Amino acid sequence: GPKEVSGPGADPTCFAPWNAETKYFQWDKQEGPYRIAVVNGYVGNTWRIQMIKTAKAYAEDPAIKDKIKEFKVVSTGTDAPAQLGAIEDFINQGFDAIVTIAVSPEGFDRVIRLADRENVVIVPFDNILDTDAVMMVNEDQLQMGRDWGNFVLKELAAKGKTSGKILEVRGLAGNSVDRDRSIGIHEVFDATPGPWEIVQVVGNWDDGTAQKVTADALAVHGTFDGVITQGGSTGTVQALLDAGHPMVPVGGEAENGFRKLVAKHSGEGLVGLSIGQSPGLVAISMKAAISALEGNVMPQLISVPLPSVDYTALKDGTNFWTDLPDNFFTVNEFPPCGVNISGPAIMAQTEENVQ
Amino acid sequence: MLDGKAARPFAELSGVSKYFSGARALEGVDFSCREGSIHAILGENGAGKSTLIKIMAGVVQADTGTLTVEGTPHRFSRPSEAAKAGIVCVFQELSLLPDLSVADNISISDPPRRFGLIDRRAQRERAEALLARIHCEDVDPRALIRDLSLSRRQMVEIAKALGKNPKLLILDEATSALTSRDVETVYNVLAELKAEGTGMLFISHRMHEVEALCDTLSVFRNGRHIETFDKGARTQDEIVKLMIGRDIVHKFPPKPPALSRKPHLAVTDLKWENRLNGVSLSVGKGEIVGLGGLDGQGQKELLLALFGVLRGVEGKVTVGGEGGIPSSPADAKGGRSRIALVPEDRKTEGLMLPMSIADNLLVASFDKVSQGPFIDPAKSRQAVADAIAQLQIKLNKPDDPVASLSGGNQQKVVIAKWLLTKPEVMLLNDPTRGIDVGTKQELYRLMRELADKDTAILFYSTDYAELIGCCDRVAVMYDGRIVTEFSGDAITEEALVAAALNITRPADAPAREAVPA
Amino acid sequence: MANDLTLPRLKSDDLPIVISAGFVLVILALGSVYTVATLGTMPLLSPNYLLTQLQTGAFLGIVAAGMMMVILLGHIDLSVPWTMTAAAMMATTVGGPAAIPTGLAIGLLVGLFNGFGVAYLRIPSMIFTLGVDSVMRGLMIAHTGGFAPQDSATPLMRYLAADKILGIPVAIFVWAAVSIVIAAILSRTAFGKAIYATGNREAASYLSGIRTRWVIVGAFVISGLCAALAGLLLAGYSAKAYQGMGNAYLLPAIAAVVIGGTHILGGRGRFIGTVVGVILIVLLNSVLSIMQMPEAGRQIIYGLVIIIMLLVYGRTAKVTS
Amino acid sequence: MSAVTATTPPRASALAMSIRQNRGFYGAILLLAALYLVYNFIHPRGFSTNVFIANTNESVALAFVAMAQAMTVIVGGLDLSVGAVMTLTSCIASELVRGEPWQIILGCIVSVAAGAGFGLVNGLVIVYGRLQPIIATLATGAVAIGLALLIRPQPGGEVDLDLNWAVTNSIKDLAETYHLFEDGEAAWLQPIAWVPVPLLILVIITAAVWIPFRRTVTGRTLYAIGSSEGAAYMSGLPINRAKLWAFTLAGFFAGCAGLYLAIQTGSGNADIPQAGAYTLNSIAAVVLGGISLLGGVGTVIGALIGALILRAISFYFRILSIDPLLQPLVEGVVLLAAVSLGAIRTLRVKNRLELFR
Ligand SMILES: Nc1ncnc2c1ncn2[C@@H]1O[C@H](COP(=O)(O)OP(=O)(O)OP(=O)(O)O)[C@@H](O)[C@H]1O
Ligand SMILES: Nc1ncnc2c1ncn2[C@@H]1O[C@H](COP(=O)(O)OP(=O)(O)OP(=O)(O)O)[C@@H](O)[C@H]1O
Ligand SMILES: O[C@@H]1[C@@H](O)[C@H](O)OC[C@H]1O
Ligand SMILES: [Mg+2]
Ligand SMILES: [Mg+2]
Repeated sequence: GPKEVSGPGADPTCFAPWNAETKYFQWDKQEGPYRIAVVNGYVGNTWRIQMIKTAKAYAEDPAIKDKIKEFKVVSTGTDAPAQLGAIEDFINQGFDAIVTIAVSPEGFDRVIRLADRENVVIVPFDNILDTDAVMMVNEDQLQMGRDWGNFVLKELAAKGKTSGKILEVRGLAGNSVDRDRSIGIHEVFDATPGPWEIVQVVGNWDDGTAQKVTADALAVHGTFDGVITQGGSTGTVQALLDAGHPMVPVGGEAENGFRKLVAKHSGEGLVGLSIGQSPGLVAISMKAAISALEGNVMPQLISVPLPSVDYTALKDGTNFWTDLPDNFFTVNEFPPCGVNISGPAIMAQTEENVQ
Repeated sequence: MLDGKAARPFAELSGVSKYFSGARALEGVDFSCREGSIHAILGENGAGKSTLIKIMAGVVQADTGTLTVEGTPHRFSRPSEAAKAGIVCVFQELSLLPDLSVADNISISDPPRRFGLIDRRAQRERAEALLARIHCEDVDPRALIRDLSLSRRQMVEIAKALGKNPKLLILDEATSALTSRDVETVYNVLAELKAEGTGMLFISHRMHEVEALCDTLSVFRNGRHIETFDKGARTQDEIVKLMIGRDIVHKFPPKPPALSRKPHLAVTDLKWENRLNGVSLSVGKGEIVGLGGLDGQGQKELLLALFGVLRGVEGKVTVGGEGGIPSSPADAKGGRSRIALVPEDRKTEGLMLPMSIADNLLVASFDKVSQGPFIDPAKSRQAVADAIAQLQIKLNKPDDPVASLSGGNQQKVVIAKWLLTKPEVMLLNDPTRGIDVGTKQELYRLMRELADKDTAILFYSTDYAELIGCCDRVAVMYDGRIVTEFSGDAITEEALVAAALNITRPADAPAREAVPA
Repeated sequence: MANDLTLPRLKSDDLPIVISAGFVLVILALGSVYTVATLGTMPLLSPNYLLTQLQTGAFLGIVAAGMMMVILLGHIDLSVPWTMTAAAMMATTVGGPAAIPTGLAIGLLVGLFNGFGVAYLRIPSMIFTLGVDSVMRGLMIAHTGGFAPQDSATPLMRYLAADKILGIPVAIFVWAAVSIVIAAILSRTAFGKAIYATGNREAASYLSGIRTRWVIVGAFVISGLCAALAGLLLAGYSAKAYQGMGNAYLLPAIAAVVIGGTHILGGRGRFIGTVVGVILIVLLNSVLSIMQMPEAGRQIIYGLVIIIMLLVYGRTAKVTS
Repeated sequence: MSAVTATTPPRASALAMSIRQNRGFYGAILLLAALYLVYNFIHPRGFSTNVFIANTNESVALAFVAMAQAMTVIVGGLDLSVGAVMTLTSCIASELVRGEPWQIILGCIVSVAAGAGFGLVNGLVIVYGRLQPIIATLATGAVAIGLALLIRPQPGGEVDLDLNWAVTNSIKDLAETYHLFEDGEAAWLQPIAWVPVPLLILVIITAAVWIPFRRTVTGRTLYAIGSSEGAAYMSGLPINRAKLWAFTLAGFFAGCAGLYLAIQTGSGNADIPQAGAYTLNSIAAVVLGGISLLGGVGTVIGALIGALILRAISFYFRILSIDPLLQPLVEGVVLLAAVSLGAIRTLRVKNRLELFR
């Protein structure tokens, strides 16, 4: 396993530590080129598809291509034993690093123990683990919630509103990402005099559900002063438009469709902040794994900055694309890390042609 | 030897009534039976016979009245309680479990056990012994019931009942599917049991079986016990009159004079698997041709092949000189050939039991009562009414589920369904099984009427009397072939039996070999 | 059993419909009591709210209509989720006037394939359609991954799903049209009768000269077409097609059919029951959502409601012979 | 041969008979053997204890859920709640299986008992409510998930880590963890020291529960009911008792799955999609294992084999280079092909009436 060492770590602009308390890991240097596997869980949504394509494209990136001897991607579905089994299988096969989106924040003790025994680097990202025993990569979900809350408060204050009713469209129940984002939102509103009433509905991070529950909420509650929605943002906004709801500030995720709608209607008052989880996290995780295998000092928890864009900064062809599908995720690249695979590039062509 | 007459009744019912949601099944029945005797229960369909024995066997409970067994009053709430008191029943509907082995089935309710777990070897040995007793050594105790023929299954059922050491054994139409050889065996076993002192209740619609076997006869009609008498005390005609409450003049409708007819249905060298080994046969318009022979000699397969059910049939089939082997029942029924089949098992193959009588009647001819894509309500009502009238089906409302009819009337629905398609060829697979004399006669009359209207009828029956009484010609099958044909007065029981056993007969009979094509 | 004999047959089939319709009123009443207490208004009884519910109910209603045909045969169609998704995704990929025909063609193909597997290969529908669902999912993942397909709904799809005529959502008219067609098929045509007959006993139907295999294929085709249509509408409503859009429709569709009185083993059921079942489920869900019932409570209530409804009228006959 | 004198046909050997009557089951064993052997051949570290342990670990929960499903399919039903009951018990276990050894043992017992209890409730609803199992369990499954979410709104829990390690490794590791048998070095233990504990658990539970149960009257009644419920009733078999047992045992097996899952992942997670996936996979496993969905045919062991086959199929993605975005398609096609294998016989049926059985 890795030794706990003191910082700073390698390439801090790319591998930024989460905060000041973050510890640092160092593995024994291993000879490249390496064998790397990505073990995904669920695969039935665009985000995951984009993530897989990004991973494949990045493995072909000249910056790391020579460092990789063998690269495999599997999706195990939403099944913890299958995912653990796949990780263990790759350990048994002698892979050097395993990048994974955990289907559950717990339960990896055994594979971590095995990986440490075999000196395999495991890098969870996106849905990460509730442990500090492995190196992980993520965006700060709590902060995401706070940013949305602050944005909506700021926009409402600008219109002279200091109290009112907010619609919160939540994600998949029982998920830590959903939980953290919601906590962040409530933290901000609780700290502001108000009074603010927050109506919660569950949109499951899916456009159809988000749209339906938003439509229902509008039918029952009439109007809201602001809306904050996790994934499924396009559906949420679509419901507002279909119901002829007055244009209000909206905090949402980074789907192209959401940005298209905000860009189109911001003049009428649909001012929006778009922050999203980037499928490009996979590339950063792969890069971190290689860096660890090369013996560099690495932060235990790597923070990828939130890719925020508000309505004032939306630019067609740069951070959203009118002529492209709604579903893909606009934020994909992360230049400080040399991850330059953009959303449209990855979704519009095969991985080999991205470079 | 027990002296049956002197012994006190083994079981006695007095004042028993049973209503099914208002409909009378039994009313004020006094009835008793003794050990060491075979007692027949006779009656039309729906007379209450099955209900009576179901009460004795603990399957249904009487509304009023008492049941006394060996002097003690009883009220059985399930079959196992009755079995404990010595009453065991072979029901009209088989109660075997198709996916379980013969041995499992025979010991199903009380298997031999070791350490609380079923002892499979003991169970197998037990099955072997019981099967040997009814001369069914050919049945492997490990075989699954679903792999056995209907008659073998019925024998297993009897073995199973014997295994319970009954003091009173009830057979409710338990011989209806047996081959004549097995019937013989069963008779012998019953006689042995009688000698050992077992009492038996025997329900059958086959008069000759009753005649041959029973000591005492009881007649039921409309849920009432009419009369009990010793064998020989009444003539057959008297018995029939008691059963149906009127005289029967002719059992079978008169046959028309024999004519030579042009073959309408012509079958040449029909082969299928190893069950049909080159059947050649013809049926003329207006002719009733019987299919005889021991059970399982390919008769059923022949009918199924002609109706398009079997795959990979070779040979030639023409109807009115045209067409080939039908590829499906839909094909057989439609187009030029217009074939109809009354299948073997009306409950699973003939009817959709929960559906209405009307829908069941129309199911083969919805196209005939439709206007464009839509069913014409007036036309279909008319068709249903005609069918009910023509066959005199006894029912409450045509919208009632067909399951609410008695067996005989259910069978009429199956036949009526096909008459609505105006068939030219009618295939009948043992259509009178489990049907009472009165209804049987109606069916015989109906067959003749159809023939008179130029329908070609091919009629398989396990009952020799029927073949003799109804058919213009009889073709006897043996091992997938037609070995002999008889016509006119040559159709006699002796001839049929001999041919069925494929015994070369003395030259006196005017039998002729089947004409090979 | 006793009911079958005393009450006329129609009545026993009507019972589920009457009771579930009654329960719909109970839900509306309870929901309104809640909203009066908390919001001081009764949005549940406003025409606007009810029309919104029926509009989204239309998608479920259409899926359930197709599902009912299959359930009447004693089969089931588990391929509905990804049939919906595939139809929607292929329609938006093609776009333009060909979008809707393309989507329906997908439904037709899936239906034919399901029917082939179930009727000709005689693989239990429970497992064959499950396999088809995962194949469709695989195809859509490959499709999205390889071709970057367009996902915006065409204006016609938008119109059918999201527009209104005289204040009434067009989707409701589409649902009504589908309902009339299916109800007519079931009660007025030989094909409909053949579905009931085959569902009751396939052997007897086959021996009555019904081409039962075609009947089965036909029912699966209708189910496939209905799922495809629902997928197209859902895409129109959301303005786009997306992965997994059909996942939320499978179990509610089955539940709606069964709550409406159709026997899960086939052979019995009336179409109007399915309509009432759909309304019940849609209202129940949205009342729970108004109450901001947490997911745990929703699941429990949802399950209990189905059980209670079935205990009231869905009980099978006692086995006696 | 004359038709009158019946001659006893030569009897088939016991094995031949068994094979003829259980084609699906033996076919499944062959398929599994082939799949697993080939996988090990091409695996860089195939035929090793490590690979074997990983593979069995991965299969236990699904195998138990498939066994649960088998119980209800044999009686001619279908249990759409097995995945949910597994989830519920894993959430319960994640709360209880920790602390002192006696607490851990009690926690295990309570978890499995909760599964069995839920199964019993299913049975009561189905038997006394006279509901169709498939639809009743669709509903109770929702209730189970709801309860799981109540117990564990967020994933988590602190299941004993030693137990996690001991139960997911070889017998030797188990002995070492708990300082048994000279820390696993005892000479007599060596021949079986390599055996994966998960496999041992499966074998022991199957042998201790299913094999004797099948030999009881109640156990046989399950088959009787699945074969023909009416005939079972007429034969005076304890139908209600048998159904209650079937669903209770289904709950028990689902409980075992949940408990193992909780120990294996050290936590509980009220994951709705996961519950659904397990239920659907359990049906596929049952079919692959030669159990007829019509009831009356097949064994719980077949279901276990079926589950292993399903798992073995997915092993291949880790050693073959298949485009990751094509993997779901390949998986779907293989599943469809596997369950369609039995159809070949259908095409050979010569009497079409046999198709309707
Ligand atoms: N389960 C039942 N439900 C309703 N009515 C019944 C039931 N069983 C019997 N009956 C009624 O009882 C009457 C007697 O039926 P039963 O079966 O005893 O006649 P049966 O003499 O055995 O006739 P068959 O010769 O056809 O077997 C029938 O006419 C029927 O109306
Ligand atoms: N669901 C039902 N509704 C009304 N009556 C019924 C029902 N089920 C059975 N019966 C009655 O039970 C009687 C006997 O039914 P059963 O099933 O024994 O007939 P069967 O055995 O086919 O007749 P048969 O002995 O003539 O062959 C029928 O006459 C019928 O009236
Ligand atoms: O992080 C989430 C990712 O895991 C999911 O698949 O898609 C939506 C994202 O917000
Ligand atoms: Mg009777
Ligand atoms: Mg009867």
